[in-house]
Amino acid sequence: MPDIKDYESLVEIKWCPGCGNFSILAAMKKALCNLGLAPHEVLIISGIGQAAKTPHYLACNLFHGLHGRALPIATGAKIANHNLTIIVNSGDGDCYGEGGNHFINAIRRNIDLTLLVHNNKVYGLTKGQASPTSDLNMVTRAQPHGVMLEPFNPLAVALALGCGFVARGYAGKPDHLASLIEHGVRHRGFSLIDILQPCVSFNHINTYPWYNERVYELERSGHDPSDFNAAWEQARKWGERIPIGLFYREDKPTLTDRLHALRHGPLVDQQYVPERLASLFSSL
Amino acid sequence: MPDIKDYESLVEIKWCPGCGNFSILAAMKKALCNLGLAPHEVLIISGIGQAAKTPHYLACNLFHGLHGRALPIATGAKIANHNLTIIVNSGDGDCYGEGGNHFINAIRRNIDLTLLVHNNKVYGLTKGQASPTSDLNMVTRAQPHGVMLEPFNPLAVALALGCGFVARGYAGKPDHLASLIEHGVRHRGFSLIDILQPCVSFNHINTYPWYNERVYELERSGHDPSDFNAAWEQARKWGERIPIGLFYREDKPTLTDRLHALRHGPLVDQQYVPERLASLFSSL
Amino acid sequence: MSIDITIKIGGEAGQGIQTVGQLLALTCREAGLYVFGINDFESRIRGGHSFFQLRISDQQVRAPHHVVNLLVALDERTVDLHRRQVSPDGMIIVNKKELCDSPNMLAISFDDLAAQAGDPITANTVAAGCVLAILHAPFDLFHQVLTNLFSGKKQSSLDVNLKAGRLGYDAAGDRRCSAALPWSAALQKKPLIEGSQAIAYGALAGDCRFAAFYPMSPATGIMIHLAACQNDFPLIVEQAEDEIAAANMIIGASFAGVRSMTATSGGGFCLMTEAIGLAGITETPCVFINAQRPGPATGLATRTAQADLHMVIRAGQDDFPRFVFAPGSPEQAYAVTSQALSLAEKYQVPAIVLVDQFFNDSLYTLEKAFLIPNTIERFVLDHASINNPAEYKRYVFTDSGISPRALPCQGTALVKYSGNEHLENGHTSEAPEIRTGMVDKRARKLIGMRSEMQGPEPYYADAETLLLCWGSTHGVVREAVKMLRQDGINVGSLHFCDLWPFPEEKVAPLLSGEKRLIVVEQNSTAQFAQLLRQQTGISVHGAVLKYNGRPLYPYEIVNALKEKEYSHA
Amino acid sequence: MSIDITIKIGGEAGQGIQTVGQLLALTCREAGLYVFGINDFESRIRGGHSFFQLRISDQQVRAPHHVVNLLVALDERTVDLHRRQVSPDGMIIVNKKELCDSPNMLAISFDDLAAQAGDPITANTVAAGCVLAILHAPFDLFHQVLTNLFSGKKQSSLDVNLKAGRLGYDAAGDRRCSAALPWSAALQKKPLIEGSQAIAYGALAGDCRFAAFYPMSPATGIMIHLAACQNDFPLIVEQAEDEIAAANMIIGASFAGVRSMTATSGGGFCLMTEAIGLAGITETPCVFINAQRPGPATGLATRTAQADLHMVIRAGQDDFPRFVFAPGSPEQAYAVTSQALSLAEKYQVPAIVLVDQFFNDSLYTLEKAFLIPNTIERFVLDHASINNPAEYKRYVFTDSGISPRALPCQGTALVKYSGNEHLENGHTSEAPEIRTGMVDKRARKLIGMRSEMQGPEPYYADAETLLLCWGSTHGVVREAVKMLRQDGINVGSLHFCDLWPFPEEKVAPLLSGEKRLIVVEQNSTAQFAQLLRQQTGISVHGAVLKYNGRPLYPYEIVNALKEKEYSHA
Ligand SMILES: Cc1ncc(C[n+]2csc(CCOP(=O)(O)OP(=O)(O)O)c2C)c(N)n1
Ligand SMILES: Cc1ncc(C[n+]2csc(CCOP(=O)(O)OP(=O)(O)O)c2C)c(N)n1
Ligand code: SF4
Ligand code: SF4
Ligand SMILES: [Mg+2]
Ligand SMILES: [Mg+2]
Repeated sequence: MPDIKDYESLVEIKWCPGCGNFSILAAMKKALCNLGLAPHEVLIISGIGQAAKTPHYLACNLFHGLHGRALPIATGAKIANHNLTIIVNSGDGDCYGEGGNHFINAIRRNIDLTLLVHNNKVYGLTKGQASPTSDLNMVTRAQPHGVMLEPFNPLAVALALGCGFVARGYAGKPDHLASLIEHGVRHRGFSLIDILQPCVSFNHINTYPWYNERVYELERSGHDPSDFNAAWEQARKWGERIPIGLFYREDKPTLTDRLHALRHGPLVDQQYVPERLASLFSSL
Repeated sequence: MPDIKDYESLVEIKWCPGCGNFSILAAMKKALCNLGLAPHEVLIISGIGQAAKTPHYLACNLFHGLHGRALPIATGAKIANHNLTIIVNSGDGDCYGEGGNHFINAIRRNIDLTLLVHNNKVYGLTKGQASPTSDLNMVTRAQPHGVMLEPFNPLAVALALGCGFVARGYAGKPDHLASLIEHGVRHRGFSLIDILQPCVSFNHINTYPWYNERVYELERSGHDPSDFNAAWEQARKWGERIPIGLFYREDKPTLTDRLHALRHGPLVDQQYVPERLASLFSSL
Repeated sequence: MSIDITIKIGGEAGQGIQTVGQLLALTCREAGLYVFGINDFESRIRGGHSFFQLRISDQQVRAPHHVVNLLVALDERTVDLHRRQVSPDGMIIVNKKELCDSPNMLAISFDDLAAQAGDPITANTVAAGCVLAILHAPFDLFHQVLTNLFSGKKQSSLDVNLKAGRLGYDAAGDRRCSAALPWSAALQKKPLIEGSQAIAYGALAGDCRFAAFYPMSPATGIMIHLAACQNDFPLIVEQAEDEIAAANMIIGASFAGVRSMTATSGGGFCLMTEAIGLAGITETPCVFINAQRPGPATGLATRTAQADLHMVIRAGQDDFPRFVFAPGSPEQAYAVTSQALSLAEKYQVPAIVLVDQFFNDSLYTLEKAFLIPNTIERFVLDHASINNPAEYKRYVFTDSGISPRALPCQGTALVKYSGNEHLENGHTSEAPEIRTGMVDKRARKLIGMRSEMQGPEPYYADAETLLLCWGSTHGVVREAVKMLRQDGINVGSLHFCDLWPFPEEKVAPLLSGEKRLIVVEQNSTAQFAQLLRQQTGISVHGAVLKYNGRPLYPYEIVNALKEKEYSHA
Repeated sequence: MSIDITIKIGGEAGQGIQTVGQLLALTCREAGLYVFGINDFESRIRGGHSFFQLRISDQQVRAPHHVVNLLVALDERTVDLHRRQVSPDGMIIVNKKELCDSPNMLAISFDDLAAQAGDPITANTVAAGCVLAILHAPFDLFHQVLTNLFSGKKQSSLDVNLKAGRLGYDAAGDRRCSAALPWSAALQKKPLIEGSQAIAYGALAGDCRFAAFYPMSPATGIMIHLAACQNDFPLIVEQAEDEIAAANMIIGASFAGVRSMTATSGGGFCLMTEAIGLAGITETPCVFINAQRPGPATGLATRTAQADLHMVIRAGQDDFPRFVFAPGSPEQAYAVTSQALSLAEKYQVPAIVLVDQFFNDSLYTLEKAFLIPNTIERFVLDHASINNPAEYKRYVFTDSGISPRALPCQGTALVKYSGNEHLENGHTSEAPEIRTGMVDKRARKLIGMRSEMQGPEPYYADAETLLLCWGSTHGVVREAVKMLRQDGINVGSLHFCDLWPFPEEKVAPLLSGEKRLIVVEQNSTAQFAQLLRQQTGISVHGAVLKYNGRPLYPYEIVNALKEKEYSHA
């Protein structure tokens, strides 16, 4: 059984003191330990942003790629070796902004990985512009007249796309979050965990106190995660009361379940057989 | 009152005989006439694909741009001159595939235009690969083992994104479609009209007879387009019975309503005033 | 060249022009003849005008010919558009009597005969049969082709096609074209292959296991050919939501340990450029095929060009090593694609292969089957051989610039890739000396990489005038050189396949002396001439440039050289 | 240079280093002094290490200096990292007694004094006050600066800041730095401006009305400066969902009639390249600012580089005309941005402006306010002047290559743009002669475009050795030339701003004769040297290259020249 200490990284953490990312990191470590995974059995893939720095801050295999493109990297890696346990750390800008099209299609592929979106409702690393999830009318230096776009509701969109694991965590409830992550990793298929993450430097609206007043756990409110309609109803709630927890769960075949060539084992482990080319060429 | 003849174009139409696009084109012309718009008052913007050839086939101002990018072109044009009446012709690949991220964000902006997606559930112009709306298991030369991705449901996603005009037309019902287009153009805000369009060359599943057996008009089934929940329920229907018509309609401020600088009229009509720079520089 | 016949089959898209061409080509294959076919079509699915042009010879042919010996017109427009190219002793077959207005025309209603055979769909078989008769081919050979084609299918399909073929064959009566081809069943049939297919097979020979793509002409064919191999190879071909996803997917797959590639055309390549930089800085091997077409933007979707040379060399911000190849034949495309996968892995860099619509959509006869590698040399570090896994550093500084590359989750060593500038261990660093160190480390690979590059392929390279070409025009330029030399003009050529890192030392000696250098390119600004001057300081004296989207013909080069109708580059 | 003082303020991100620097710069402005400030920071929001380095002089300064006269350390790390750069007669102010270990150090607890003043947030005001005292500045000037700064704000804020400033000022006691600056209230204050601000204002002077962007360092500042102007100008700044959207939005806006632009950095620029081609073939004017940083991929997000030169010249498949400019000063950036908008419109082409982190994030004193154009010359066709609107053709063939451009829905003429190759009327065409015609039409613009290009700016251009530079290093290279000449070395420089179409005829004459040519660039492969050879055949003799992400200093060039420590390019 691995220990939290095994997940220690010596890299200096470059987040602001008080940032919600710290508890997400802690929750990840806890979940990984509970899952009995050793660091070398875990692959963490990220885009670019504050959230995307996460894999450097725990022991793991990692690919820290481009802004917005973590999911395609993860998709390629999973197809190449479907034995990999992949977690993706992304930000609201990274995943729902620049990476919006990949978010849609990773869900459509039902590629088996766990997506953690550190949703601070702001572009943190680039100093506080609005993100797709920023509240309407939020004023920033880039949006001096306030945000004019309807906020992106990742849970509702994920449900509309047929996502089989739709959850919301909150950095202020790291144990609850750890358990969601654990379930997400266990779930065979694409698992979305959108995480409410206070950004102490740039988001002065959606703060810890603001969330603390509002969040409630679906697990304690009799919600049935196999009930799609109930999930949809909960997913559309935002404001005075904000639900967190597992909204929806459904088992479906994953992309790697469906791919024919993987029936013989992971692509990376299969053999090159020159005779196959010979028989192909004989038909020319 | 303009006449259908005014909308005639001398350009040779490059669609296959029997293609569903012909009735979409006819419906557009009819709707524009009914709206009392002359060709020079209409701007049609398209991406790349069979659908995107449409603007050449009627008289209008047009911008035929890049695959997937019609909506950002339209957004820029509308901001520059919000008096423009803009229609976008796009394909399911163009709009929901390559352009997926712009689809999301044009809805979030509630930019005032009418989007017609010629949804033939296939990549027509590139010869029949699966599109985001292709049915699961559909076999093509690019998908010899069948489509493995969950089909994209544009109406459900649009509803999840808060779209204020969500409709589905059918090329087999051009009058019904014309009326939807008319309403779409009249609607202040982003209007999505997904159009079921048989592709006689590459889609041998979703054919005219297939649709004729299945479609029913919401207008005739007591559906209330102001009822969001009912819209959601209808939007998730697909298979034995397929609803067409106006699913949902809601008025909300558009992006150009919200933009401060447009209070003084269209950007394109405003004046350059050197004194403004002088006063800006005086603060340095 | 003893025998050299060109047949052009024209008509609307959807009329099955390519099927006719395919049947003819297969019959030639049966007889051990060489063919070269080009495909011309519009960006539409039905209607309009398209043609397939097949050149047949008893020697290897690798260029289209501008004189048509036999024109098969499936519609009137074909007659109008192409009759002027028909040689004085050539013939025109039309499908309607009304179109016949000269003695060299023969009217045969393919549709009627097809109906007579029992299935209107066999009109193309009728047409092929008719052409073969005119070409003096014995029906036996065609019979054999049809039998092969329909083996495993319903007997009735074969029967109706045999009947249709025969009807067409007989309909030719005693009309024969002047040159007789040496038709006799060959002992060894030479393989027939499309350009795009050669690339797909090269990918398999390079052990490519993952290909991601977004459809785009003229690259799609490569992926369609690959997709068809998914049953028999450890291979997955994934259609991505866009080119950005495709590019990043192949990087992810390569990171996880399988060789991977993508194929696209210019506009899609643009969208991949950021990812190419990611492959560069993360040192992830992967192969990008750019099948060129005229641009910018959508340009001419189904036409040909060679105008992305500089773009692919410079794609992605900042400097990082990459390979760029531009093969000139199916053999070279096969070898280079396979080699690109291998070299990309060896040097842990992106490799780009430049082809174009002309190459991808052309049909070639191969002298012999492609060579099949017995084994694949992998350039991957086995975790078992890592002494101290806890100390493993993905980007350790080395003299060669190449750091041993372990795969993630295959052992206890942690494997860390980063697209930010990084330390040897893969963690982000902004330290100035690390930055310089890593840029230099990556750049050091260029020494080894350059040593892998072949110089240009010479052809009468000691001639006074040298034609410099690259990519798909290899065969066209060679034929032009032959023609010019036959006319007593002292000309030779150099064909460049390995373009980046540019092999200066192998190039400069070939260009020294009092030579007249003329580039032959399918772009409007003589891109190769610019590259050559940039890398060697050598200026060329002229440029034969064709950029109307159509393939280059040998005679165009010959004329340009004779008339000195080339622009000063 | 009579007075030349460099102050470096270092500490963690979030400690307000820039505020201290800003207060000092404003006080210098009050006294009519010149400043030049550079910003060094990591890709993080809090912690780590960053600094602001302000050079103050009584003459124009446009380069950073490597010797620090006064180091203000807001943390211990600053002392460790920078004390070696402090001049023998320099001073170090630290914020903790414990850090004092040498006589040139002075410990002042800014926090304590701020608390004493009544608000911990005023620590930066304390620090500025202290520095100003040491620099011999009269408190009056600082008083004035604070008063201006807090005008319109709460009186209590002003009061507490004044108190804090005074406490800091007094805390310096009698410690003074050796060189006295000529402090006296200036009659005419010279404007202070950031590089990114100069671009934003240039955009306004070019009548830019629409800017779309996706945040990316170091380009975001330009858009933030523009966004702040939305109340006072007919201007909309839209944050797009990605760079692809931003690029296409500005094309759409320009098509509809307003001048438009975007700004990004390398990775974002990659994503825009397909759209640049769209602007090229649709002939839609628009301006792309690429603020360079080290790459590839994410590289070093907050550092500087000049390594995208070839990429921007070649971005987008196939050939099409474009402008590329790389200004060397805020004055030039202002003029060039405005001009880019105008020339883009005149020639209906995309224009690219290359800047970098060093330029964008630096603080400059201007000699005088920027020139303001009285009117904007538009290059748009009025519908009223179209004789036969039904016959209007967007892409009519002309000698200049420029076709009169009407705006959509502004009259009865139909305006049709296409990213496919097209006829004069904008409808798609695949005809070969149309293709050649349209490529040639677009290429003809290059004649006019080239005539607009300025040759390089010479500085002792008849010297034996010429330093060739481009973009932001203008001031740095000039200062190096001055220093070298003072040491009796016969050197001059040429600064290139107008880079594409490359003004060969204006360049070649300046480089002829027996000159030693050395490029000075912030990239690892001497990109400009490559471009020069490509365009003129001229090879340079050496290259001073710095690519560690940090700004170039004059002394580095001087040393390289003296020690001949430059690579052979
Ligand atoms: C192609 C590209 N565009 C833009 C950027 C600049 N960029 C870096 S991080 C970021 C946004 C970060 O926001 P988010 O994803 O919400 O992460 P956070 O920092 O808030 O955790 C942006 C726009 C980039 N690196 N690459
Ligand atoms: C960047 C880019 N990628 C790919 C293409 C090739 N392409 C042209 S049309 C098309 C798909 C067309 O499908 P859809 O949008 O559904 O339109 P349809 O032809 O079915 O109407 C593609 C992939 C392109 N032109 N540009
Ligand atoms: S800027 Fe916000 S998200 Fe980023 S580290 Fe700081 S608090 Fe966290
Ligand atoms: S391919 Fe399909 S969509 Fe395209 S024109 Fe033909 S029938 Fe219509
Ligand atoms: Mg965020
Ligand atoms: Mg389609």
